[in-house]
Amino acid sequence: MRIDIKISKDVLDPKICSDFVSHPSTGGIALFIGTVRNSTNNKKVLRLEFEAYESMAVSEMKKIAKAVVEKWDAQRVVIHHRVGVLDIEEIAVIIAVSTPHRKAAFEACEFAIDTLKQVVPIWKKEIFEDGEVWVAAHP
Amino acid sequence: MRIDIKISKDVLDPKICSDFVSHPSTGGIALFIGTVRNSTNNKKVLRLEFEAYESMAVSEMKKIAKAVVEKWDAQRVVIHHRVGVLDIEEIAVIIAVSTPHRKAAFEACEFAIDTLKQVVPIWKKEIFEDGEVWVAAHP
Amino acid sequence: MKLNLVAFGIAKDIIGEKNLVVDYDVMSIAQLKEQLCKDFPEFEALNSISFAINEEYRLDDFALTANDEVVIIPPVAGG
Amino acid sequence: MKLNLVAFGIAKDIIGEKNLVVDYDVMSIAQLKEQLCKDFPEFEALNSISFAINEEYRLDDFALTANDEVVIIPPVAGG
Repeated sequence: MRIDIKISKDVLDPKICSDFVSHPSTGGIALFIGTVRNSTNNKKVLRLEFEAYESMAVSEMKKIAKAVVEKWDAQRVVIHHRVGVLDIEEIAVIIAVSTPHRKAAFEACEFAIDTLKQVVPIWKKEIFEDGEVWVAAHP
Repeated sequence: MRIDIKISKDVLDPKICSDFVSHPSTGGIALFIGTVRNSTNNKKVLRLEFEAYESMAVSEMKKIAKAVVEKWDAQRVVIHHRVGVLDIEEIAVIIAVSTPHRKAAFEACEFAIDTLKQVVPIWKKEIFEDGEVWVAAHP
Repeated sequence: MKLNLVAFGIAKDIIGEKNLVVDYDVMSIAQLKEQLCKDFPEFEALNSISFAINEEYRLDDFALTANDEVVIIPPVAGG
Repeated sequence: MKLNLVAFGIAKDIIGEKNLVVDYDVMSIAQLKEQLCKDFPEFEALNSISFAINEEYRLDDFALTANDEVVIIPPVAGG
């Protein structure tokens, strides 16, 4: 199995992801780790809440991972996304890619997070001191 | 302290690196992990041996980290490099960068590993079944 | 035709519930979108609104079938 | 002048030891490189050869001082 896709209520672990993509003929491993930011437009964020349309989110994440395997000859791909309530600095997403050549790992990893943010049906609510907002919902 | 530079005889740990660069206002964390490959030009590699001119290597790695902080506004940078004898799939280098914006983290991390490979005085000997070779020494 | 709507994120807030059965005189995703924006004008204010059936995005000209489960997908924001 | 050479990696293999005190009639890094290639022709076959003094790379025109510790840096291959 070359890809590992997960949506999880539990804490995500970078080591599990880098271990999964490690491979004896790998030229480089790139990881992206997205964490919860303490502010948006200079407004203090208390915490985030992630909601997923889980079955379709997993299916879209698989499509991304397969594209990474095909386009960049990736040896292994991990995409793990957290759901539920997250505090500041907690990890929301981890993407890990191993490829025979180093440059491809960076490109593939960046493609994966960019595409995830565009197509995977996951929503994020920012909780402020005085209210809450669904991120990116409005222009 | 925004940067963490280390040359180590002991096993490197991706989690320590991602934890160090984690920061409440980070937009993205990029990691590069270089592992020992099982072959070179279709020739089976048994293990690697890394040697460093340690004081200068640390100094050059600090320069790279400072360049990353200045050019990409990085919040935190880790560069850890292993020395000694390494088996296949063991981690030789970890670079971790956190930045306010995601794209910068990838660019900065790729710059750091590219530059490390060009300037940091560390040497690598590949051990084959029938001999050994200093990598990149000869054309 | 009868459709089983499922709403996530802000769409759930706009509709007021996660699941809603409607009986609309619509044939395509485009017409469903139009009807939804009439019934729930707040959808007009969103950056985008997409629809999925059987876990796949469906474009404007996709033909609906009675009793389809149609998932309303407001702007996503994972990562 | 007297110079304290320090060799790493393949340079150590070529010279045969890590530390070597030489007394060369050279003034600059460029001249030192030339002399070294005369005494140890295997250096000619390398991809590159650089020198560091006080943990900094020194270019060809850098002026040597008696008793400098000069580190010979063969092609690096970290990562």
